[in-house]
Amino acid sequence: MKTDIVQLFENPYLALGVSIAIIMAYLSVNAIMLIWLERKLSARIQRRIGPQRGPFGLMQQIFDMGKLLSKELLTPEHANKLLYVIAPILVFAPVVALSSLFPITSTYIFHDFNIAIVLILAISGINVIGIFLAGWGSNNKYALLGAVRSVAQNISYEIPLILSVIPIVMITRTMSLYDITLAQETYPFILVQPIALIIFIISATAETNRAPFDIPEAESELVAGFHTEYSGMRFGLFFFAEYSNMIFACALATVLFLGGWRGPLLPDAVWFFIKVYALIVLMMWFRWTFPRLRFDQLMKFAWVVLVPLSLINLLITTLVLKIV
Amino acid sequence: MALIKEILDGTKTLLTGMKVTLDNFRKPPVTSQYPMEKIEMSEAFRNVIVLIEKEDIGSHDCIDCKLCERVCPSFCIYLDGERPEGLRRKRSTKFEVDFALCSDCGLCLDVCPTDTLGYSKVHDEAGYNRSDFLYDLLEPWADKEEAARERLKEIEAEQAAERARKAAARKAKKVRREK
Amino acid sequence: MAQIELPLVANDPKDIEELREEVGPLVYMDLLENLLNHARSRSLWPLTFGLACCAIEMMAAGAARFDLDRIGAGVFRPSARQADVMILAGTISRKMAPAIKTLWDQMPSPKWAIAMGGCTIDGGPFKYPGQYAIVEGADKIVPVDVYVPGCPPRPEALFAALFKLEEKIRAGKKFKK
Amino acid sequence: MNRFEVEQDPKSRDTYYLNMGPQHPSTHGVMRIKLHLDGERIISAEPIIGYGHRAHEKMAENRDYIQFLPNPSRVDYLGGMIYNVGYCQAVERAMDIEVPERAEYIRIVCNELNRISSHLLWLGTFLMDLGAFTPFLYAFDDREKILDILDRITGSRLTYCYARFGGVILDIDDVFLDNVSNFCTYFVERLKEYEKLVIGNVIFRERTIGVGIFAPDLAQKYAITGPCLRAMGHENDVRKDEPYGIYDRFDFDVPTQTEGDCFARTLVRMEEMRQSIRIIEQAVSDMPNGLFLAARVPRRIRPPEGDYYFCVESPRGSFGMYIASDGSDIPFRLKLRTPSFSHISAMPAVMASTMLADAVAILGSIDIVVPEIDR
Amino acid sequence: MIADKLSSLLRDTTEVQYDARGFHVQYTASADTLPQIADAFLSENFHLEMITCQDRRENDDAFRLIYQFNQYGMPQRHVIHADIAPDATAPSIAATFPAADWYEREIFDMYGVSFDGHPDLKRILMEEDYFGHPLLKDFVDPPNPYRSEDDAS
Repeated sequence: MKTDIVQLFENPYLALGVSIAIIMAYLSVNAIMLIWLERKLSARIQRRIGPQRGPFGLMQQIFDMGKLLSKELLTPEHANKLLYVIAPILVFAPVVALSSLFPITSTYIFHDFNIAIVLILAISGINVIGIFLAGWGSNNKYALLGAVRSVAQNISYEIPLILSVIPIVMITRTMSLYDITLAQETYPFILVQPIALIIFIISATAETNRAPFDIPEAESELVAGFHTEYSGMRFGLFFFAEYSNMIFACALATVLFLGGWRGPLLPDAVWFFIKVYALIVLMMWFRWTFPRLRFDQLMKFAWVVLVPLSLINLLITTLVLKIV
Repeated sequence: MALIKEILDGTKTLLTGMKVTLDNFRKPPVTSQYPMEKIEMSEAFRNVIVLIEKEDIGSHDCIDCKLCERVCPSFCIYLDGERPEGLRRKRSTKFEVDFALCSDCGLCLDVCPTDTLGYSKVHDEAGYNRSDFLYDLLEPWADKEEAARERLKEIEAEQAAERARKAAARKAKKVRREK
Repeated sequence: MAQIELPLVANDPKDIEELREEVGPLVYMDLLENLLNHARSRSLWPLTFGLACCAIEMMAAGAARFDLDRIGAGVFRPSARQADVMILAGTISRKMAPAIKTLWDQMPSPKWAIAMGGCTIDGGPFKYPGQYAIVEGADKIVPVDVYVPGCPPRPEALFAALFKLEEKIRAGKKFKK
Repeated sequence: MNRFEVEQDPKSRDTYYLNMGPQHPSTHGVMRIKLHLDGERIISAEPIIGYGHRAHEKMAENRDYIQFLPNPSRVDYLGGMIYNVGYCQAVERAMDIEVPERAEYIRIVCNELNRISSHLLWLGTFLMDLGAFTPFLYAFDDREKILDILDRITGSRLTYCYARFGGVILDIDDVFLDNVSNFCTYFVERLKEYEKLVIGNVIFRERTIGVGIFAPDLAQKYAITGPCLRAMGHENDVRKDEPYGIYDRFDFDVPTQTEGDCFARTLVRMEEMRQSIRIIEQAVSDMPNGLFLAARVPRRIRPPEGDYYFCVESPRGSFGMYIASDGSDIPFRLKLRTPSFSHISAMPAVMASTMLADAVAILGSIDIVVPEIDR
Repeated sequence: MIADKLSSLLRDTTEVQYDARGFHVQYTASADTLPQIADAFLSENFHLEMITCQDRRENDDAFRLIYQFNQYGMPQRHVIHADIAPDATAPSIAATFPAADWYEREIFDMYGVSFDGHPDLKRILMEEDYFGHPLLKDFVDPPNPYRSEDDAS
């Protein structure tokens, strides 16, 4: 009943090319739409109107893209040119690579991979390297501070993130995202693993460097953090990466906890995206409500609250599974 | 246990905050959409000074007394005037204001003896040149100047007549008292 | 091939303009250039940068009542590398002048500057004989595109300035003051 | 961007200097703080000021007392009305000019409205420094309401030049009084919302409690005044201690806290807004009729020879004007004693051994206005 | 009491009308006793409200330093006037009152008065390489590119 789109093509390279093209196109449009959504949403929360260019202000993003594309690409004088240039690509690449793994519908998926979760958790760590290189290569103290903060933060929050995913794997005894979705036939895992979901959302917000965990790019402290020295479309790529990471994290949460494509009446893909965007709106709501944590408090929160909590959750899950 | 209580309390405060933002989300925006909705400036609104019309003269009544020029803390008023033939008062022939220097303090209005200074109600000016803001306040009145001078002559004649009458009355009174 | 005779001396600017039209550019990038200018003019990200009193009015223009985001100029970037327009809001002191020059140099082109308030136009209320601390006019440091008078200008005036700047950008090279 | 210096402490390779400013989002204008950092921890901080120096004091020596009228509100543009009125009161006392009752009441209402608007702007920018952007816009929205009220009678939004020697320049009307009382009722409710959104918030508490403590001996050493002093437990307010104008007629409290940290300063300022509302309500209900500008004001403002000191409670602390007159039209010397100057000079003592993010919080919480420091 | 402690240090004490002047007592002191005076005020819980300076070279051929001390709670302003010769230096009281540090730097910047024993006497408001002291009565701004040419008019 499921068909890998990749298997429809005889030539594997062609398959790869097509899927990357589709994903890139989707992610670009998605990032533009999300930026629009964020601006409109924040405007409403702040009782403003928000962008007004074009219908519903949609043209604003097109103009911004056009402007960023035509902006001068400055490279700071004392920057490490190679690191400086590849950093934005490294931040953006993992999302593109991993997006193909998500089962968006029950029938057609790009590729079902039986250790998808391990792959996701491993490769999504690469963007930290990208951020660090960006900070290191810029030769700017603010950027470096942002990069160092980012690395520390991402490493800390990776642990509760992984620990909150493990119970799901234990329950379903599979690491394929497709099979995990199938396993949620009767009920989504949010009902059995609510604490894991909360930990996952918090960690994911931290992993994507969104407020209230946006200390690597904390505007009021570090100017613009790790991308202080980036201009034009290189900066645009960081922007893209932020929103792509967001949708990536929310999609993972949807598959693991909210039953993926499952839902009554509406087609599979529609349900999947409704759930994803609902989570995204929640993350945006966080951002426009809360102040930012301090660096040491952020670490303390990860190690003193989240890690023990997820371990307890893991322990309880194990016990329950053993008994039942 | 204390830690769990702390976490729960903290979560509660966070949810309260989110509720406040949600409440505001439901309220309508407060934005006034500037180019589409023009805002009416209040009576007291201060901008560049203008010469305001005196009804009896049909034009401004700047008599080139130079009080505003002297009091201006930013030295942004440039005045010049002449005494037209047949008139007791002077008329200004040049009244320029460099608005870029002005600090909207309103001291010039305080000292104006004829109360012919007022504020412009323009609140959204911008220009491409530094020199765009050197306003010639007499420009709007240029074509009315001749008529105003004629009118002033009449007024002054009336005033002179009035004064003469009063002086005569006073003299008469004095004479009466002396008697 | 038609031969175009070029006069040896073209002092009259009108002649040069006519000649330009006759010769024409080799590659017609007009459409692209126009499109990009349209995009640029509608996405003016200002630098988070306040000098004095006018900065508060600039912040007020970005806040809910006036909302610079409506015209796409509400994305205040703290880093000069990502900003398009520098709004010089407030008195420029002589101590600050070199820093502003550096900031201007750090901005990637195309970039624009708006001088907000009398102080940045020519010293404003702070210009008087004996003044020793301020720069009398922002155009002594950076090339200013649009001037906004007032002390301080109302937020609407900043909007008007941004609209004027948009016009200037859209007109491209054809723009005449 | 910030031109940072690459100088390194030769003794240690683990510490570095970070230059915050002159253009930095959290210095609220143009100030520079040279931080000596060990990782995220501040070893020492050195504020470098003067980037907003506009030579107000030299200007005062070059113009007469009347011409100096527009200047005080530009020294501290957030409390422009209070400075403007304060300057007038200073000269009035030196010249012994009688001010009509109605003018005094109008001044009180405007002063306190201005104080609320200044505190609101502080609240917004402080929270923006802590990373919350939305309260900034709420605060600005409420501030606009005050500006609308003041704009109607003063004609300006920020740098007021409303007071004159012997009164104010324009009379108020019933619409103004209605607007003010409407605002008071609205704002009391609104303050509760702020408290829910801000004071209760656990992240805000984490960021501010115990951060940036002014040690008790700092007050005397650095002459701390205003809300920063009251947050340290001193019940000290110029409006109470040496009532100027007619502040002695009103019933209000001086809020104090004892901790002296950022959170205490926040609480003090929030309560101060409430007390300002109380003063406004009393002033509006007692508003007398009569003249708004004294009928007999000397034409030439020439204070008798001698020194004069007049201080008012600005939103940031005690703002003093020292006027040395030589009996002429032009002040011989006019010194502006500004509260932020003292507070910033205490920063090296407060910021030492805090975190980089705390430095931002501290700067936000003491509420600085850069041209007020630099004058 | 502060008055007793000060009586030996000060030359001339004038009670002034607080309601008219805004301060209570005015003293004249010689500059070299300033550190002792500062100590006396510190021990009586006074704080240093401000220091400023007047350029009185035309009349008295001196710079007049003005120190103003005040108390929390009940305001009690004591103003010390200390005249120093134009080329002399004054002792710094920054060790007693750290608040004096910046005020003294400001006076140095604006008037060129030097303070002995100041921890770090450098310009505070003007650039470090600026020359001249702007608040002097006979100060003339050196020509510079930041001033409009038409300024002379």
